[in-house]
Amino acid sequence: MNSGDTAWMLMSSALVLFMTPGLAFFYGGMVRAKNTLGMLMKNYVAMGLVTVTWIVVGYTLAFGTDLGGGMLGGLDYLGLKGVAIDIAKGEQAGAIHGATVPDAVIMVFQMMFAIITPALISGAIAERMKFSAWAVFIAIWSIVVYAPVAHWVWSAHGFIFEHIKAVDFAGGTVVHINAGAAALAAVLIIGPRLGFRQSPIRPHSLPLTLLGAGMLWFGWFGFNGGSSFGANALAVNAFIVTQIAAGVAGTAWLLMEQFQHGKPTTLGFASGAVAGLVAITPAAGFVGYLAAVAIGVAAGVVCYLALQIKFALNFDDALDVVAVHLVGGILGSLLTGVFSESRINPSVLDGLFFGGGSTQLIRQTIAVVVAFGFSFIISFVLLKLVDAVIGLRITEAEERRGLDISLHEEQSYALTE
Amino acid sequence: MNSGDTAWMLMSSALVLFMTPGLAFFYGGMVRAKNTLGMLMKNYVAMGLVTVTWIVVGYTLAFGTDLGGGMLGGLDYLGLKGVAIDIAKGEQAGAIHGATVPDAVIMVFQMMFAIITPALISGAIAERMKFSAWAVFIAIWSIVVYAPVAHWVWSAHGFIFEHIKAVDFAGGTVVHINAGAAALAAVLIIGPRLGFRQSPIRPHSLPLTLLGAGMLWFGWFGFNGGSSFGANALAVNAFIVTQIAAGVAGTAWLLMEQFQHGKPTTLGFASGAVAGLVAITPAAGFVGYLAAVAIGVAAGVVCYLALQIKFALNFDDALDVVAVHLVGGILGSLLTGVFSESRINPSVLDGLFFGGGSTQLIRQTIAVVVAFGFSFIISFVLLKLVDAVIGLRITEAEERRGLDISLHEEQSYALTE
Amino acid sequence: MNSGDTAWMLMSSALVLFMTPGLAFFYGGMVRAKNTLGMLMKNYVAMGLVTVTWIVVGYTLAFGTDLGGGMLGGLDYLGLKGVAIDIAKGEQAGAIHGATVPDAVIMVFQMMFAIITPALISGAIAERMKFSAWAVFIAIWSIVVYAPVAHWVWSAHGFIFEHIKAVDFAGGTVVHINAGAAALAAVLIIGPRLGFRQSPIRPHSLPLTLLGAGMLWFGWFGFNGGSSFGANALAVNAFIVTQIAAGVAGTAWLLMEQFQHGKPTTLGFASGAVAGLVAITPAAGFVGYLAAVAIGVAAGVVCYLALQIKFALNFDDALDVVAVHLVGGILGSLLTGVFSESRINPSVLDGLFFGGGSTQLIRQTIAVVVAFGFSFIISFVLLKLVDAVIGLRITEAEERRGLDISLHEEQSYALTE
Amino acid sequence: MKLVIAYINPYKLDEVRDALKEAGVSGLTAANVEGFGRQAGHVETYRGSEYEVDMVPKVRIEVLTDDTLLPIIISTIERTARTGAIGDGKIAVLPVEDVIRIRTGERGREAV
Amino acid sequence: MKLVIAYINPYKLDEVRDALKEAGVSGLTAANVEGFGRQAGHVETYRGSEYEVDMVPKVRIEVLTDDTLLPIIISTIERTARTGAIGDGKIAVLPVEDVIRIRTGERGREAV
Amino acid sequence: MKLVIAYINPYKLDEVRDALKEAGVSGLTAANVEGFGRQAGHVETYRGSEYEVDMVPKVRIEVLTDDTLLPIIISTIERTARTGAIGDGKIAVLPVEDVIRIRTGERGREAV
Ligand SMILES: Nc1ncnc2c1ncn2[C@@H]1O[C@H](COP(=O)(O)OP(=O)(O)O)[C@@H](O)[C@H]1O
Ligand SMILES: Nc1ncnc2c1ncn2[C@@H]1O[C@H](COP(=O)(O)OP(=O)(O)O)[C@@H](O)[C@H]1O
Ligand SMILES: Nc1ncnc2c1ncn2[C@@H]1O[C@H](COP(=O)(O)OP(=O)(O)O)[C@@H](O)[C@H]1O
Repeated sequence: MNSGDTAWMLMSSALVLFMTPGLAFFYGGMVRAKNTLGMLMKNYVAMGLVTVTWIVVGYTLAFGTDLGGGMLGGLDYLGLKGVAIDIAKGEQAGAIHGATVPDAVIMVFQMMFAIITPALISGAIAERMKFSAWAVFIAIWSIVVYAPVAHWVWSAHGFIFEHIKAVDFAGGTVVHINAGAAALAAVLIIGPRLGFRQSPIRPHSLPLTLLGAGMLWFGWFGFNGGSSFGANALAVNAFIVTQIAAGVAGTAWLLMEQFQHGKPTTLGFASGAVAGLVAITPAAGFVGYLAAVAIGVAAGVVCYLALQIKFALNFDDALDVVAVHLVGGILGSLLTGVFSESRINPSVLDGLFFGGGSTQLIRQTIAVVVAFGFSFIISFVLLKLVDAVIGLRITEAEERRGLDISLHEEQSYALTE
Repeated sequence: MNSGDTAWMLMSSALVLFMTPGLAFFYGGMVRAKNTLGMLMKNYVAMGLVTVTWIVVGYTLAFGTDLGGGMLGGLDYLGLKGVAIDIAKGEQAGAIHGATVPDAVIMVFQMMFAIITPALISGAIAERMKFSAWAVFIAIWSIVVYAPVAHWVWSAHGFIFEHIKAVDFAGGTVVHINAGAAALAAVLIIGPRLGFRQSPIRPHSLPLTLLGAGMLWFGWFGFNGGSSFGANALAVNAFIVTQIAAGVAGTAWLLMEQFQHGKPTTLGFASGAVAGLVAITPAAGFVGYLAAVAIGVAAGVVCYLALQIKFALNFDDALDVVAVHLVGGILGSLLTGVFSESRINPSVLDGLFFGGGSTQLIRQTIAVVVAFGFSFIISFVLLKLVDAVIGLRITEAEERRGLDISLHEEQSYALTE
Repeated sequence: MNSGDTAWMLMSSALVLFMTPGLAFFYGGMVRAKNTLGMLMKNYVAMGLVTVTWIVVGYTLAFGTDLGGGMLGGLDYLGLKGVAIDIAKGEQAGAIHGATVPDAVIMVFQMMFAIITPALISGAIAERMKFSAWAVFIAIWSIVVYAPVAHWVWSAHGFIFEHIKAVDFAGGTVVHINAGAAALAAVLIIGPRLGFRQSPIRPHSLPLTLLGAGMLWFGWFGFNGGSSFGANALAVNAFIVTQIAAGVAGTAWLLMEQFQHGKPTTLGFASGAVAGLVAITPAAGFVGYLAAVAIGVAAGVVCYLALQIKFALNFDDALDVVAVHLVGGILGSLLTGVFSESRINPSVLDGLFFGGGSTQLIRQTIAVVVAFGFSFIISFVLLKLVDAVIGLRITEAEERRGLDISLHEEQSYALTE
Repeated sequence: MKLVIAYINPYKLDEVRDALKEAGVSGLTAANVEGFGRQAGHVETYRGSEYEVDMVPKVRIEVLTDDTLLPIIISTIERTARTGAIGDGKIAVLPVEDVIRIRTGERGREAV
Repeated sequence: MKLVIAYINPYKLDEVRDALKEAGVSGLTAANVEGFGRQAGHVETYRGSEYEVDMVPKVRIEVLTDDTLLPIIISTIERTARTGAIGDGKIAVLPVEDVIRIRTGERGREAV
Repeated sequence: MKLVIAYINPYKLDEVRDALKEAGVSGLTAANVEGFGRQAGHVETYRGSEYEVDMVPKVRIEVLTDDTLLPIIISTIERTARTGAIGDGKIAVLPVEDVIRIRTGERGREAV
């Protein structure tokens, strides 16, 4: 066990946990004031529920000994059995990808990913979903959708990892495509907000959104930088390309706005930066600095254009989870196959751009399709079930009054006393 | 000196410092708008005053060579004499509990604890205490209450540590019971706010409270994780049980609300999570994952029920410092004696639940009683003195107008310009 | 390569990045509500633009092989050529000041400094500057002003470092004097806000300012602590004196307010703390704990008094960049020559106070003058050019309506829906 | 001349304003207010303490008008603000003695 | 019919509203306003610059009523809002020509 | 007695208030409102979606006065609030039947 690596993994775990409040504020600022707490709550509660599902079964389904075929982990770590630190016996380390840190720290690092992934979906169903239905949905989703996909992609014998040989450094498929596909399913089922496309629905506090973006950016260094499982050269690379992609994508988005509307916006910069962070996520341990520039530009431009999808298809993806996370995740996963360099990470082929041909790109494409298809279908079915049993949507009167009072009997702001 | 351990201790120290602004916002969101800055200030100023008292005498009283009987540290580190880094002589390390990091980093890590502990008390006297009285109170309190208790519990020859042999990993007694007992004394002396139990006193900005809760949760990884003094297996254990207890307690509190009122609240989730963090604090380096689940459930349920105390006894503990920190701290300290495992930390006996009998539980109980009694009595006397000399309470007119304008000549929000 | 040092440098880099959002909120809370987003944006965009300029030419101009005379770095790292992590060849480390961490992590750590430095200037021109002009200005400034000064002071062959032998641990000259001098130039050119000294211009949200101050304080541990390039004893020293100076200066500022106006303010505490952080920045790796107390007191008192400059000279330095960063930076740089101790850092002479005579103080003075003069002159010329080509200032109607709507077509708050 | 005051549901403001504009009204002023009436308020719960909030957010519209437009203004507001549920609000008509346009100094009907 | 406007101290709103309700008033509308009058404002200080703030936060209540209830409304407000300190505020009575309940179209006394 | 209502630009409030004070007005009440009129609003853009915002922030002033001071109040507001640009706002004068000072119970002219 290496104390420097362990220090970095502890810190990275804390940083990734901090992203969930960050996401809550990023989203929370974008809804109307009457729905602020409803939005924050849908994120915060993931820090409660998924902590529980992860320690009970999520972790073992994702990282337990493969049951065969690379489809699912076994129950050896059920209730975190065998993951505990046992000083007397010496710390266990190396079980997961031979890392030099205790297995337990990887368990908790991965827990933070399992928490934020379902939270990402909440942006799509903002301002209209029941809290009870949401709680049930994400608890089950974290087990039946998240854990399997994490196993496929990140477990040593997961079929995407071992057989398809697609790579995903920090969660392009596992986190972003996965959540984005579920968001798409959710939007299709739950339908648009009252007044969608009729009356303006404005962000109630962009400072909160900017704050959330800052927290996300900060936390993302742990998200990507920690995915190397140590304070090593790969972590440094991941850290740097994360910064580059975020900065470049934010700038690119601003330029798109400048060209299309003549005014750059703060929401635009924040959105672009997040899009860049999403797109670099799968690539961070495989691509170099200039590739990060390219990925940043692509993320800023493509995700910006993808905003139009919801108007074209007329569905109300309230806070653009599809445009940013699904599209950004797909983009990043594919561009990993274009810009990967074995020089940076021997575990990957050189990408299309570096003379490695299209092999890695094809692998990436397969992984994208598999992850999207699985997540979309299972999420769709699960949401239909929850809808049938509990009902996904609040009443019209509740929606008018706002989630804060209707669902939580609280008011977000009382500034006049 | 180990660089990995040092990296983690530096980071942990920064994280614990970050908790004081976190606490400021957690509390600040719960008061009325006109008292926001007054609330924030009572926390922020601790980062100024206690820094000074700690370097001058606090540290040496707590961690200086024991004067005999384990009651107080000597003056060997007065004004941080002898704590300085001396490159030429080589860094000093190991003086405190044989840690592998420079003594100086432990000094600053402990400083952050000394800062946040009096800040915790501010929630109890919210919306009605003079700033001058507060400043004088916490400066003295950090010396005459905090430093001795820290010595008893955490110094190698402190009597609770050495003789009673009670354990407190990261501050169940030193921080939470200590602050909670002082809060109780303060509430009894200062009396209720104008309008307490007559007119509604609502939180003015729950988003700020949620933000603060997120910052606290994040920082607590340093609080508990750093209390192992290195990036070691114990840190990993402390980190994980911290996350588990917070998540579980937040969820448990929500369920209590659901059962009692039919509506889960965001303030409830945040409160529950903080209660869980409090309760796991003394236990973090001694208990395993499933014990953390149990402690989380207990914290969520018991602290929720403890809210009723203030209505039963009719005292105005404005932001529930007693219910969360005193009750949560006692709960965690006692449950440490129930769930401790020598397998996890050889320096502790197995607890009641693990076949070790009630020895450790009895020790814990004694420590709880001693810490509570000492803090309550000395705080009470000190507050009475401050009241006599300066006066604790603002005038009725000042209270009506709000602390921001009355005490600080500032306004928290001017949103219409 | 040392993993503990690398962990700390990664973390420090993340912390310094987090300071830019922190600064955005520190400033953003102080402007009127209608200019909030305009203020946030001027900071956030630095995270985009300067990321780009730094990787393209900034880094190589600052840290490339000296072109001769210690004036500028060569183009060896153009586009980050040669900085990449190359696993096969082994990580490169030690190129910069013989550090034990990969060169690339120092590159990104320094990038974060290059980002926040121009952002600091934004406080001076608050509430009236065009966004386009700002974007162009900071992009160019980061190349023609920041990079050279960084080279002079921090590159092994920079002329201030090598020939003048002035020291600057974490950016007294490079960051604070540099930005402060540019701020002064900017204020003189752009002129006062409409209504300056006629009608009250109040902070719209001091809670945001306090939040920003908390984020800055937290991040500053990376800023100063990371400037030792490892988790070593020097980092510990820098960390501790940072905390001391911030706490003491905040307290000192409060006392000044108490004496002058009878009321301590939250804005005062935050301002004082930031002033203390600024002043300790150049000194952090050279001075001891008690010197940090002295520097903190000096910063709190002198920067407080320096607020009067703008009224005396009748220029509208909106958020007091000159009083806090220029004056604080000069103060800290000079006091480094007073309180430096070779015992703490062998690379520096003992200062005036420790019997080393005035040699170091004279060196520091020269560096201050050179950095101030260069930055002021080049910034002045650059701003004049930008003014001629784009125009620095928005129209009167735009200023009245506010930057948010005028420049970004956004509204910061919509709290009534 | 008259001053028409109407208390309406906030989410009806856009609709009412657009309809009034179409009906020939050249200006109006709106403010966020809290209304108390037959419409039930709501309960808020903070750490187990329940608070009854009797006041409901409403928007208060004010239209200065000459007498000829009055009937159409009233009927327009009635039509667009009505949902049929309790809380739709009220309209009041007050006499006005004079109106002045600040910019031009015009008075009376011209000023509206 | 009449429109009663009252400017009162914010912390008196609940008491006044409850008393009016008891007195038979079926509805009212309140808004946050800032008042200028005999009552002193306060000073704010930001980084050493002092600002005099002359305006004091008040609540403005509006009650539409038929004439019979008018005296009791006035006396109720007087009684409950009075503290005896400067700044207790004022009550004004304005004539109203018509009142309409939007939900039902009722007019006049029925509508109040 | 009269009630003078004026809608003015927010940044004119201080000037108008000071001038009224000088003219002998002993009190007034102000509120933040949104105005719709000839003055153009603005466009907001969020993630590429444009919203036309027709309402412009204004301040609404209310002055209770006896009839003698009325002309000077009107002319003072006209003078200080006028910039000559569209959006300067309007003044309306309404009849008032009674005014009561809550603190003392004074009525009519004394109460203003
Ligand atoms: N007498 C009154 N005076 C002033 N405002 C009133 C009065 N009665 C009702 N209102 C306003 O009208 C709103 C709607 O009234 P309410 O009685 O709830 O419903 P409805 O008008 O449909 O019967 C209230 O919220 C309040 O703002
Ligand atoms: N002439 C007036 N017109 C409109 N509002 C007024 C007038 N005079 C006072 N007010 C309102 O009444 C409030 C209290 O008035 P003030 O003169 O301070 O105290 P008091 O009414 O007790 O003498 C003011 O804050 C203001 O809102
Ligand atoms: N008929 C009206 N009734 C009520 N308020 C009005 C009316 N017309 C205008 N206003 C108010 O006056 C403000 C200025 O009006 P506007 O037509 O824009 O400019 P101007 O008065 O200079 O012609 C508006 O924003 C609105 O608040």
